[in-house]
Amino acid sequence: MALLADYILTHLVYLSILVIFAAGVVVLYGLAGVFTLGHQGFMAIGAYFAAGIACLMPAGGSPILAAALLVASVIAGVGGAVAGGLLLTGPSVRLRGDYMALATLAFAEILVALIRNTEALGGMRGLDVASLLPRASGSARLPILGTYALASVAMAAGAVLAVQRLGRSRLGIALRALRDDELAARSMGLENRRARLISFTMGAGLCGLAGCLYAHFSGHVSPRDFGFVQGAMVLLYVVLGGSTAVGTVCAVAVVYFLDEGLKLRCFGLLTGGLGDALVNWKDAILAGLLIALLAWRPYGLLTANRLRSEP
Amino acid sequence: MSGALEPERPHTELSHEPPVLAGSRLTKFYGGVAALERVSLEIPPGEVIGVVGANGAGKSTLLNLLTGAIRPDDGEVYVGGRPMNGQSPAAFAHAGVARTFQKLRLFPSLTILENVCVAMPSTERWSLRSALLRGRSEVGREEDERARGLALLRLVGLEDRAKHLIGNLTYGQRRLVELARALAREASVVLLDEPAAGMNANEERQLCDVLIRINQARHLALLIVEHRWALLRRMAHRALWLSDGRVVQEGAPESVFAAILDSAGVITR
Amino acid sequence: MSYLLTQLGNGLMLGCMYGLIAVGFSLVYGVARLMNFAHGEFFMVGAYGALFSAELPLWRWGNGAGATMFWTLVISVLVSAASGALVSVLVERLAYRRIRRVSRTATFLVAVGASILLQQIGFKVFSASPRGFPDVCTPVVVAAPTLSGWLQPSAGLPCEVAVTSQLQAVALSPSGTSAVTFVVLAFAVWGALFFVLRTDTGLAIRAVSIDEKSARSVGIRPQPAIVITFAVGGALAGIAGFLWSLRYGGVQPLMGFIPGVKAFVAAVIGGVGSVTGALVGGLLLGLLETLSFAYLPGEVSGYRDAVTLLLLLVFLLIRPLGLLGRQFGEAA
Amino acid sequence: MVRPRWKALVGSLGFFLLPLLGAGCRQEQQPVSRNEGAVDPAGSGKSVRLGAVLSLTGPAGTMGGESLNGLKLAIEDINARGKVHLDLRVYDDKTDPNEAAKLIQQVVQVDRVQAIVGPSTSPNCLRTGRLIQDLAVPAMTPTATNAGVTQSGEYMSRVCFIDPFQGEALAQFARKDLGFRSAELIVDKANDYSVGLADSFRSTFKKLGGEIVGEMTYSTGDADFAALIAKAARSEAQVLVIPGWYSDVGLMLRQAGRKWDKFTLLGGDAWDSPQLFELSGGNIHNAYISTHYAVDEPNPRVQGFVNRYIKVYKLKPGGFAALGYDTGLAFEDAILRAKSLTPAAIKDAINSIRGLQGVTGEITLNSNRDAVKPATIVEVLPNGYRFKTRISG
Repeated sequence: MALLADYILTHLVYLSILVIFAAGVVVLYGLAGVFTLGHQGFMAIGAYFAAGIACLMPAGGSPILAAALLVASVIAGVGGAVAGGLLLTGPSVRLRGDYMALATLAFAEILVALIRNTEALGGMRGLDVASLLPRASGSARLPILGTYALASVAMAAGAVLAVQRLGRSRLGIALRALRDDELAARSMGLENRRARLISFTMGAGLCGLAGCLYAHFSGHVSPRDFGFVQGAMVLLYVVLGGSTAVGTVCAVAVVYFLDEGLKLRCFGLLTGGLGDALVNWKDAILAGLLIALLAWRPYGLLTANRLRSEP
Repeated sequence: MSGALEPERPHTELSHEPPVLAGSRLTKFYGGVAALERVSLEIPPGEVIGVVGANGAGKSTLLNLLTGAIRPDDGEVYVGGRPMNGQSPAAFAHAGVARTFQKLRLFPSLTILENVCVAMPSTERWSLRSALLRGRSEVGREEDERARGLALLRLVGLEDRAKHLIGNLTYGQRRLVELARALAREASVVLLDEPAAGMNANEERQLCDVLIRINQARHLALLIVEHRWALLRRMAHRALWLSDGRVVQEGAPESVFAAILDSAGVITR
Repeated sequence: MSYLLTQLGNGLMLGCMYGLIAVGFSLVYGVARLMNFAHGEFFMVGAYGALFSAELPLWRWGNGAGATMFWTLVISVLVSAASGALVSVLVERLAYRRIRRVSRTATFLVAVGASILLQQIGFKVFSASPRGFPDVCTPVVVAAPTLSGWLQPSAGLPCEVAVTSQLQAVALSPSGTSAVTFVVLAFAVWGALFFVLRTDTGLAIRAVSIDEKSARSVGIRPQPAIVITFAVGGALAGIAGFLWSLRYGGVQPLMGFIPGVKAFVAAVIGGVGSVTGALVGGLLLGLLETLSFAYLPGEVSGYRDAVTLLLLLVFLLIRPLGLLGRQFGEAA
Repeated sequence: MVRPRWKALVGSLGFFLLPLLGAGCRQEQQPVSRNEGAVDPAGSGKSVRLGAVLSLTGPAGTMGGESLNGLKLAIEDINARGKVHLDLRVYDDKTDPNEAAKLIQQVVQVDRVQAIVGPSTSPNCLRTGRLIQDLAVPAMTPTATNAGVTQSGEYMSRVCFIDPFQGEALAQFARKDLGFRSAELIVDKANDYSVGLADSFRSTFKKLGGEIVGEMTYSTGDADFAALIAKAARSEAQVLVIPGWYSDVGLMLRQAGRKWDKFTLLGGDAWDSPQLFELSGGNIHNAYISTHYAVDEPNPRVQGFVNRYIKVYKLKPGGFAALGYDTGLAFEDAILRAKSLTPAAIKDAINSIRGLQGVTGEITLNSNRDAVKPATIVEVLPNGYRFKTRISG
């Protein structure tokens, strides 16, 4: 049974990192109303800052130094991502809808292309992240993995709660008003410059945090992890989740369940030919299913179609 | 309220402070076509002024200019006597101008109560800390806003639907929500763009009652762009006839209406 | 001197291919306000269509090698255009039609989903391993006295001048494929321009893209126009797929993604919605990439992808309409 | 309708736990638990569950595919001999390092294998090295030659030689046998294998008095090499060294046409695939590569393997097929000597493989768990390979 617990805990950590990343996108897309395709760029900044600071660790460094570096790497990662986010507030005022999507996409792809071509950052092959956290190996694997899982789930829950509270707060309501109809909201006295600044900071910061956790836990970062499709998938979770934090968590769970289910041959129920076919056609089936889900509920699985809320 | 819509003009004497909202020689071109040409008007506090005219006469353009939605090509807009030279709609709102829209523009993702409360003037600046931590003062302010919001909804008779989303309301009810949102601004003047459009008879009477009560209770000035003269006859102190972007006639509603009928060759007496 | 000419030739050809794909993007965005991310896969489907038609030994009409090559090429172009158009229309019908009017973000995500779905189907149907494109055109040497005199091939670099009578195009390349590619490209580009700018259907498509409501009011039914646009866009992408695999030789299910993104950048730079803009954007991109590789030192040339995207960002910020684009009304 | 709030969250919690619990019920169906050896039904041999995580699709598709064919052939022979029974599960990581990491975790923790074959490519091995070490399950890669692969820990081993040795052999061959003084390097900067091999060739070639006149880079999966070909055509080097994968090199050679006729071409073992000929359209002349064995070697063991492979798969086996076969032999040898069938015991047995006679020569694992073997240089013909020489370590 121990092996299975190991499998579950590892996936729990990756799931929590995905939820934190999605929470960031909920703030950017759900609250600030930015049609973002570049949020994977913020995660990349977080991950590479964390990796960069982690490798300052001397070989035999003491655990206190490791803890200090860990905190420094998270602060640097989140700070870098927030700086990236603020960079985008400028164009976000002038560009609308599709063009803002293109600008964010270009931002993320430029970032990844630069990483791909600088040898110092490991180029396309990526960087190994020096392990500041004790490595989960040998006999102590399960307890260490357990603490990581607990910590990451706690952080994910904290992120979701924070975004939920932001959404409920007066700032959140103002943001959503500005997103629904900017002229009407501004005619009611809502100033969008400051609101945009705050929401970009929080959104990009959460994506950067997800990047830091990913770097430290997986031990390796490469441009391949922050590609365009990963970003689009997270935006899909947010759209299916009706642009709310809680809804997005449901969407992440549903899609993850489908993905794992198909990969594990429907949890061992379909061994043999059908099981193999399922595994082979996993991605095709998943893509087809997601298109169907979107066509059926374009504003989120749980919101009726007539309650149109679209940036 | 008695059944028939008989003329019953509110008797507020017109004080001599600076006009709550004024426009002098307002001009706006759309690709060579003069949507509005040298239109001037002043709205003293507490006065109800009706603007009438054919579609495309520039009524909505005038309203957009007076609320900062669009910038004039020439002329100046003054709010409470201060020039607003091209400021943002939010600045107009803070200076005391509220409005509704010809095409309904409510916030679909917010509940009805949130739609109203979002417009309430708030002095303190937003910060992430206050949004997330929400100390006692923050919660207190929210309670107070909610109470005021519910009061406004009670005023328009929609208090029981506070938690609902826009999708569940009839067109007339949505119009009333938009009015409540404008009133939530606690502005000195409210500009209404065809508020009664799409309303049935009793909804329209309800709207009239609300407007009259607000005008008298809060000494609130109103500018109403409307085709239904009956409503203006009941409420407006003055009327303005716009045609092809120019002011044709201004004065008591009855005289303006009579002039319109004369020009259209209709024998009135 | 001939090194510059060769690289210019390379850049021109790459640019034309990006341009052909970009035309499809621009037309579809113009008419349906839809960022069709699955467009790269129509390019891939066209390549496979051409691959199967080129491998068929049936086209042995006529006797000489020239005749065989000619017929194989013609059939391949037709098959690649048809397969690209067919898949494009299918995707519009199944994935986009209903969702398009409902939500912009969902439409975009459906496009990404369709792209992944087509790639996966490609993996299963066409087998995952890359396949070599048969060398269809044996080197064709047609020299016109006037031009060859002017172009003295420099010492050591064997070069061949292929000149066709109708089109005075100079393609300096050792093998015939470049010459043939250039000719087919020229016809495809000319065909695209002619269709959109000169024919009535082209006029209807442009009308719908400028303002669907007014187009509808003068009796143009937007839905057929949109279907035709998808078909034409898909056909052009299919032809580009065929030419790409003819020139670069490899055909594999993921080949459509990178050229698709590059063509997307070209469409935006050129000005989304305008055919000439897409072509100009494509040429600009192709030349920029090739020349930056040719003249920048080894390590720096790796940054050309970043440079291309920087160009896109600059255009978006300063001139979102692109070089030749124009303002778009609200979504239909 | 009030906005959905808590009923959604409760619903999702159900979904949340299902994928993870579900994996549990799969666990119960596995009768055989990991550590005690089960008696093989056919005879007295020990039965071991083997997980193969190879690149069957993507740019390194034939590298994984061919080595899998060789491995299956070896397992048939081994199971027929009856001393050991190998039960193989195969997974395709699509030449993507992240997919390889996920599959290794799944194959160890869900399929409960006792040893892993793979990953196929150097980038995938480097990405999963630490994970394999943490999971404590022995992994033997048939084809990854980058030097850093086995440095991740004692659980990672291989049956092929390593790039530093292969680069040295190529440099010696170019400098001494062919007598070249100047070379141009064309490196795939997105691939550790290519960068590693180029580094060792560069250092050895310079040590032997040769000169690197220029270097150019491309990325795995590029299709348009026109600009690169024209730029290389201007180089005064005598030999072009292209340590890339067959999928890119094939397109490069096809597009080069006759522009590169004046050069001799040198490549590494990643050229060695039937796809190279299809992709390049036979447009290869005057090219040599270092690889693991030569198809036309007179040695009876080699010819026996080649004939059986052609009979079963109707294709001439390349270097990767031979390595796949030898990986099978290596596992058989290790399992027979292993004290028990626990992953740790199998790991120790693998690390002490000495003098195993395989198709690609005698396999001895050194302290780094790399195979110390000679490199075979073969000449690349438009449709096959011909033995040229052998350079030992």
